[in-house]
Amino acid sequence: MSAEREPKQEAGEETAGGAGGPSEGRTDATAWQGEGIYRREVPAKVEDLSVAYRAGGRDITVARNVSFEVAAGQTLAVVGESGSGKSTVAGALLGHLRHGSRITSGSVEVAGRDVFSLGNRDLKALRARDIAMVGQNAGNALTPSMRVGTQLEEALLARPLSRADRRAEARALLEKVGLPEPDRIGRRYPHQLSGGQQQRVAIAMALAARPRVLVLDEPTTALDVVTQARILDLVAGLSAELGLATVLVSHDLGVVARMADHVVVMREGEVVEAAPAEELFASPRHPYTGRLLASVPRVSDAGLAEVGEDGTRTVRDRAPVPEDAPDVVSLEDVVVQYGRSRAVDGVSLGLRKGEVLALVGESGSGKSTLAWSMAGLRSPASGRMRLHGEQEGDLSAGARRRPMAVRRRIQLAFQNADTSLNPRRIAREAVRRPLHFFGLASRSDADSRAREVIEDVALDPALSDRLPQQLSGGQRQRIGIARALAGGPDVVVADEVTTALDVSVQASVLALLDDLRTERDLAFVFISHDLAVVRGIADRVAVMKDGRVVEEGPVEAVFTGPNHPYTRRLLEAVLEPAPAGAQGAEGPGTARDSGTPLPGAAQTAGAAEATGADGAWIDLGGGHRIRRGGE
Amino acid sequence: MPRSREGGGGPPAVPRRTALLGGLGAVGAAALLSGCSPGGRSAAPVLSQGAAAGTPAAGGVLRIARPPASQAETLDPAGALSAYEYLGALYNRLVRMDADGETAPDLAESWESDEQGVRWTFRLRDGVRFHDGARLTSADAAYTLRRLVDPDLASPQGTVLSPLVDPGKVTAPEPGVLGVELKEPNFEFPALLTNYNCYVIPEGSGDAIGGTGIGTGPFRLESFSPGGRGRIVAYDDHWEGPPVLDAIEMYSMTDIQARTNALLAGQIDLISQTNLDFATARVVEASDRATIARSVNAQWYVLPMLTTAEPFTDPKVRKAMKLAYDPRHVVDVALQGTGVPGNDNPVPPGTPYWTDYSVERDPERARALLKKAGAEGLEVDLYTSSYDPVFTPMALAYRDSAAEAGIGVTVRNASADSYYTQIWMNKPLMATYWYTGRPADQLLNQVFRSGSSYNETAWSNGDFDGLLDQARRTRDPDRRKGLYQDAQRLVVDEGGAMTPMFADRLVGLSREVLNYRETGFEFDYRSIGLRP
Amino acid sequence: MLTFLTRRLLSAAGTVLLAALLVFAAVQLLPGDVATQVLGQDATPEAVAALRDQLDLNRPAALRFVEWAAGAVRGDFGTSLVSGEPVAGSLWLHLRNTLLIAAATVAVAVTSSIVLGVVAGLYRDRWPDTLISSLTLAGMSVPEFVVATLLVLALSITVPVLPAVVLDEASAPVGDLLPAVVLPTVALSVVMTAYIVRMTRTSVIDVMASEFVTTARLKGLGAWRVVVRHALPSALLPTLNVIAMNVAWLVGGVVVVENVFNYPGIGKLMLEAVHSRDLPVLQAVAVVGAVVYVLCNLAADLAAMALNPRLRTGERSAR
Amino acid sequence: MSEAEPNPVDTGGPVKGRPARRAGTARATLRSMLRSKPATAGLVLVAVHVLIALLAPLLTPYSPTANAPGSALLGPSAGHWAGTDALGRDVLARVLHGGRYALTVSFAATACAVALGTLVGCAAALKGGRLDGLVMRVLDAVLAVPPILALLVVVTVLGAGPAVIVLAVTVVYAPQVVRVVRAAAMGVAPLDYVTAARARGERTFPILVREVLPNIADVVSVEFAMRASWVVLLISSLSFLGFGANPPTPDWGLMIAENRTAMTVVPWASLAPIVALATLVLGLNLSADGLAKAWGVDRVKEAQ
Repeated sequence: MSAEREPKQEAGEETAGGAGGPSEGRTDATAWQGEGIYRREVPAKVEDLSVAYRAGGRDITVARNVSFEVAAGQTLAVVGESGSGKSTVAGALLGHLRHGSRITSGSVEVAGRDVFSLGNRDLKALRARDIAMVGQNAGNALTPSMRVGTQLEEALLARPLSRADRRAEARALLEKVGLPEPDRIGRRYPHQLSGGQQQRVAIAMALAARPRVLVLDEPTTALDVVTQARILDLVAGLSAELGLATVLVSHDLGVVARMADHVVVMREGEVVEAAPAEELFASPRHPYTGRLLASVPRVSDAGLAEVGEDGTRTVRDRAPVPEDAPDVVSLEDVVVQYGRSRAVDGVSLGLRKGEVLALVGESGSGKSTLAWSMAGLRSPASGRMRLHGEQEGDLSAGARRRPMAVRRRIQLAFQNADTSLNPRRIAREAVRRPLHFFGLASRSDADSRAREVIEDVALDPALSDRLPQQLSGGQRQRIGIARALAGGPDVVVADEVTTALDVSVQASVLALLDDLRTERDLAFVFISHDLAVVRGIADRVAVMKDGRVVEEGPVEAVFTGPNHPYTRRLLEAVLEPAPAGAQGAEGPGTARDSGTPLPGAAQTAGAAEATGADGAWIDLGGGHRIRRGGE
Repeated sequence: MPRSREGGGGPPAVPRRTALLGGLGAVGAAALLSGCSPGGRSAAPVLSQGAAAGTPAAGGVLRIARPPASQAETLDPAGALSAYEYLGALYNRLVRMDADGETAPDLAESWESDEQGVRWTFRLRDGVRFHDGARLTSADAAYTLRRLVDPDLASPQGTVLSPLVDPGKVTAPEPGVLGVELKEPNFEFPALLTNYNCYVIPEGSGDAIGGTGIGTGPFRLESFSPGGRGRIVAYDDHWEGPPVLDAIEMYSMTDIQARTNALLAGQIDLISQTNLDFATARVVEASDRATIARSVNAQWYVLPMLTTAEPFTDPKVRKAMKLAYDPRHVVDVALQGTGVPGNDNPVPPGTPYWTDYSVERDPERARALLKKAGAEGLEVDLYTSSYDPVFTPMALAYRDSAAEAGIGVTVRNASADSYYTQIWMNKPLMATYWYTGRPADQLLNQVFRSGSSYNETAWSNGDFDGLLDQARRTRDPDRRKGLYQDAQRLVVDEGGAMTPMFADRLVGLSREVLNYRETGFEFDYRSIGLRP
Repeated sequence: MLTFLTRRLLSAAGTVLLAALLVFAAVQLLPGDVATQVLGQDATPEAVAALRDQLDLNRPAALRFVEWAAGAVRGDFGTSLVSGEPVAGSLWLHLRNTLLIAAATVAVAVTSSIVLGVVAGLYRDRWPDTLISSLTLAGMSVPEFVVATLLVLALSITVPVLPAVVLDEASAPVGDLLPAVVLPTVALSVVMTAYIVRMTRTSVIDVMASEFVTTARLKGLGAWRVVVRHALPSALLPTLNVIAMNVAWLVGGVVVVENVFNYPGIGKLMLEAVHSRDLPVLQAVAVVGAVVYVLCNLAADLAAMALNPRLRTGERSAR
Repeated sequence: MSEAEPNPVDTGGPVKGRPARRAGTARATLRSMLRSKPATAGLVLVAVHVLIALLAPLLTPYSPTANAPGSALLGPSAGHWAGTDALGRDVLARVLHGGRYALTVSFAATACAVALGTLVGCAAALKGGRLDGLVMRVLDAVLAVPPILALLVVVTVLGAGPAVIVLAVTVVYAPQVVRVVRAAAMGVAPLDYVTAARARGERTFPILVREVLPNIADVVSVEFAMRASWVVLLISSLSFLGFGANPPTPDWGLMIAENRTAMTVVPWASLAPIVALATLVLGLNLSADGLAKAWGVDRVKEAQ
């Protein structure tokens, strides 16, 4: 309760005072952009808002006593993990609640009008003129059966334009959001655009009405890092140019740091802290905010960050892999095909005992396919894939054709905690089955063995009687890891295991993996698109693009460069949870350590000369090599 | 005659042909209509006895709903697939049967035979013309008769006539005289010509008659499509004078319910070949558009036991089956009393040769017989179908009754459309019926004589066959009658057919229809008319 | 697009052929020889042999199937065992008549059910929805023969405004059949509407809750525009298959209703053929049913393409 | 990442909000169904029908098959609440006993169709590849044959009897069940827990039984309830056409067919079985809806 009171009062004060805070000046200046007559009016104001829905005969509160306001030209970020109620608040700004939800207290004011007291017609007018929203996934938000140009023109209906003007304006808008050939794009259907293009169209649509308030609900979550960076730049530029009051809803502190002037942190429906961005990132006042910030992995960390209860952050030393550690898996020129296309196109890699090898790349780069192939789910079309150790094994055979001993020594852990466990069976069953299946425990003691394994992943064995949906995402992910461990593997292929988790949970799971690795000398193939995570956990990194490895090397070497141009692009796009101001010389949105200048193409070439090149590869020494040829 | 089956390729022919009609009882009806006395069965038929009579309007068009014989039906009277409703309107016979079951002149004004009953002479009516204008002569009659016994045609009546008629000995000595010399004596010969297969067609028209329908009857054909609709119009030059109606339209409807609905909705005026069940009859009677005409004892119902199939090969079992049930109960249940018990004798009560012979019901004796036959706790399947609405009630009533003798009966429903191809004469026990209105001699010869193609029980009894032969040779009517009655007793005592009842036929017709008169199994086309 | 059509048509033809083969095989498996069935009691060995010969039963089944299929492709379905006439003639007539009912039913049922379904979906859980949903449930719970019987009772017998049965034969001109089409159409529509309404309703509710409809709403568009331009195309997509299956069902499933009304359609033809074991007719009806089924599905696919540009243009880019 | 509905953080507390859909807890399902009035009504209707069928002989003093010529075609009275039919049989007694035939045969037929369809559908989905292609191809062809034709052929050839009806309905409905179940199983097959089992190298059958079946049990159950309502209707249609129960079996379809002409005279003789039939189908429909809702199965989409 106190956690909620405090920020609320703070926000309240701001409202009551009507001024104060670093943003005051800008507010006044841009307020003129409103209607002709100046009114001292806040574009968007949420006051004491509580939203609840009914389920199972009781009210469940999704947002409780939330208050904030946004001034014109400012960006306010609402941050929180899943279940914090942030999206509910975003919807409420447009007078939109999920089916079955209702306001239990407070009000939302946009452009001086109380949104929830408006009649249908007025609400429509408000949405058509004063406020617009961009959702998380433009692929879902655009009507699939209409050309995007038409949808865009529709959004202009509220303005008194002729048909031809509307068309011209739509074209202009598409241009404005940086889409090339607006005429051609306008004639396309949503599915014919890439995710980034879709999001640009959605933004154009939101701007069409020349709103005063723009709500962005996780606008880049569904996008690749590189695209994300571009979209954020676009939005930031447009907001400033048009003097919009922007409300950004996000779980990603990096994005927030990049965009926000002011931040509201929410947890379980309540505001725990509200502060100007710089202040918040520099010195979070609420312990939750502190922990949240500390949990975010950073590319600058040389190892896994550990977060204390109070939000203190210590970087764990990476346990070095012994020089003489033997290879457990070796891949030679592996090709995996889907139909006629090569998802994996000639990959050669080695994995040593106790080593974490990260496979990095955007979606479609072939990293998951490679992992699945190692797990025996898809046989390679050509190449060699072997398991070494006490027993040599051919991994190019499908799981069913591998000898039991080989099968159990390489195991898979999955990305999505929601689907990785059979919802109809209790958690322990997921662990018990492999124990029994691999003949590691008899029917009678499989149960107690399963409990032990579950304890090994730092879970209360009491939880093992629960069904998956009675567990949290992190717990489920731990069970998934326990299942992979049950067979007593040498190698665990972890496919984006932390991607779907909230940052705080992600941190603890990563710590668990690191512990397991050191305790058991396990080797991991760690697949991720998140470079910051990779930096923390991996010993070596392989960057994949279009089915090939374009760069490979020890994690330090890869993160300091020189790099393949593609790797460089990935690195540049990483957003760190530090506000733009604090990032100083590095400039907004980049996370580069200024001490390690980015090598250009020339440097790459130079390095190659230095160490000698072998055909397609430039070897930088220490196992760091870069594929020749740019993107 | 109903029951033909015949030949070559066609499916069931018969069925509908056979058709219809069953009777419903007056007795039970009364109770229903009068609102029913508790448990009582009062009498007093509620259903009207006959159609309204009176002076009809001149002209008019009568619409008849009929079940099609088959999609391959024809207008050839001699064939197995003839579209029966048309025949009586289009053609005439030499001899017909009157309301009392006696032979009466039609195209033949008179006939006589020699002492032995071998040489027969028929004198034809003068001035009769076919629809195409040709004069009727004895050559046409001779052609018709020869054609009937032509094995290639395989006429149902052929099996009755060919043992008697030698095509070479059918002569036309002069245009008005037909001579027939039989292979063996038969004083019942003219009665055998009353069958509907015996309609007279023009000489040499055999191949075309199925489509042209040229006869001497009161109506001539305007259009006809097999299994579809057709229209016949008054033939003004008919020898008896033109009919009352201008035309009759025929519509084919396979489904009994559809025919009834059409009548109730006023779309048609008469349902032909359809014996309405009692409930339906009441609905029809209650409607202000339609009513019911009854035709007394119009058909007899049979549960034939196939004497060549187990368990009915054993006469003791057959006897037990007969002793086990109460015909009265069957009449009550199945006909609501609108009929009379048959006592296993197929000759209709009240007809000239009928004998009042019956064996008292005795379930105990039936039990004893079964025991003797080693068939205690006999279980039999009894097949029925919706072909006729009375079959199933009759079967159920028999089932009730036979239970007292320890006989278990399972009633099985078979498809109506293939009933006469798949079930009749194939299954050991089933429900069926025949039209009355055929002479006793034909009836007994056709249905019970060894080897007859209509012998549905496959019963073969030399004594019985001998009695029939002897009767045919007997000139004295009383002696002849005695022989036929002896034959009936044999059927009752030893035959395979259980004949629980004779039923009135309930015909549904519009209240507008006047003078619907039914004789045997056909009605009077000339005098039927519509209310003015 | 063209190649797509060609591919779909080829696969459809394959399906029909396979269906025909199945029916043919099933018919061969029927207990009892066709010849014996037809001859019944008169099945003397000689007669059976003769008929077998006449029916061509003495040659290998595979050969007969190939010949039959070759004929069927040219519209020659052989000769009816019952009437001795070519099957094709009466088949087309009966099919035409059934299509008459089917077309009317589709027109009535599809329009009304889409309207009702959309209304129910939009007014979810309010009285119009409650009313419509109750009615459709009732429609689904009463067999069509009951509906048909009640209709006859009400509209033909009690108040005789429409014919209770069809007096015409299959070859009657279309104009003569029209009055008789009304009641069967109503009876079939009641049942068919029930299913489509439910489908449409659910689909509308789904789509109305989708992100893009929310987005359209949040754009401040009018309700009508949101429903018609944004929601409906997507909402109708899943309905298409249900409609297609219902239409296909119509052609085979009108048996009961045609029987009640004595309507000379394909259902009645089928029933007669089943009863009389008229195998050539049976087989032809089965093939026609299969063709209609396949065509309906094809039509549904094409309609889906019209409604869903994703299907129309094929996957182009996307990431 | 945006919150769908409140989800717990990593605290170990049970998930709130989300409709619980737990394995083996029929009780939870029942509770959730009972919260909906229509679903409750549906369950009650079906339960009442089952009870009536079980207790029929105790509920009426009349035999459903005894002919009583003396009291045919009576209207409703104290003695015969729903009157009598043309053979004097008590209509109420026949209606009450009629559920036995309808329920047993429908249940058996539905069970066979659903069981067979589930087996084939799962196998096709899991095995994929050529087997799946073949199954779908054949299925498409089978579906293309008008079902009523298949049904009529089977029944005419084999004769009408409960066993034949069950067989015929199985033939007609199993392919449709295959489609639905296959689609559902395809939804489960790529999920990670199935993948995990495959990566262990488990055989198809254990995967089917342990991983897939429990997770499509909801679809299968809804399918069962929905099919059951269709099967009841279909069987009554067959009876109506004369291909169903043998007389004097009390069967609703048969009763309707027998008595429909007499509707104006003894309306209850046909109305009573109509009401019985309609309420059973309605009950099954409502239950299927309730089940679908409780389990979040999209009934209509599944039906495609």
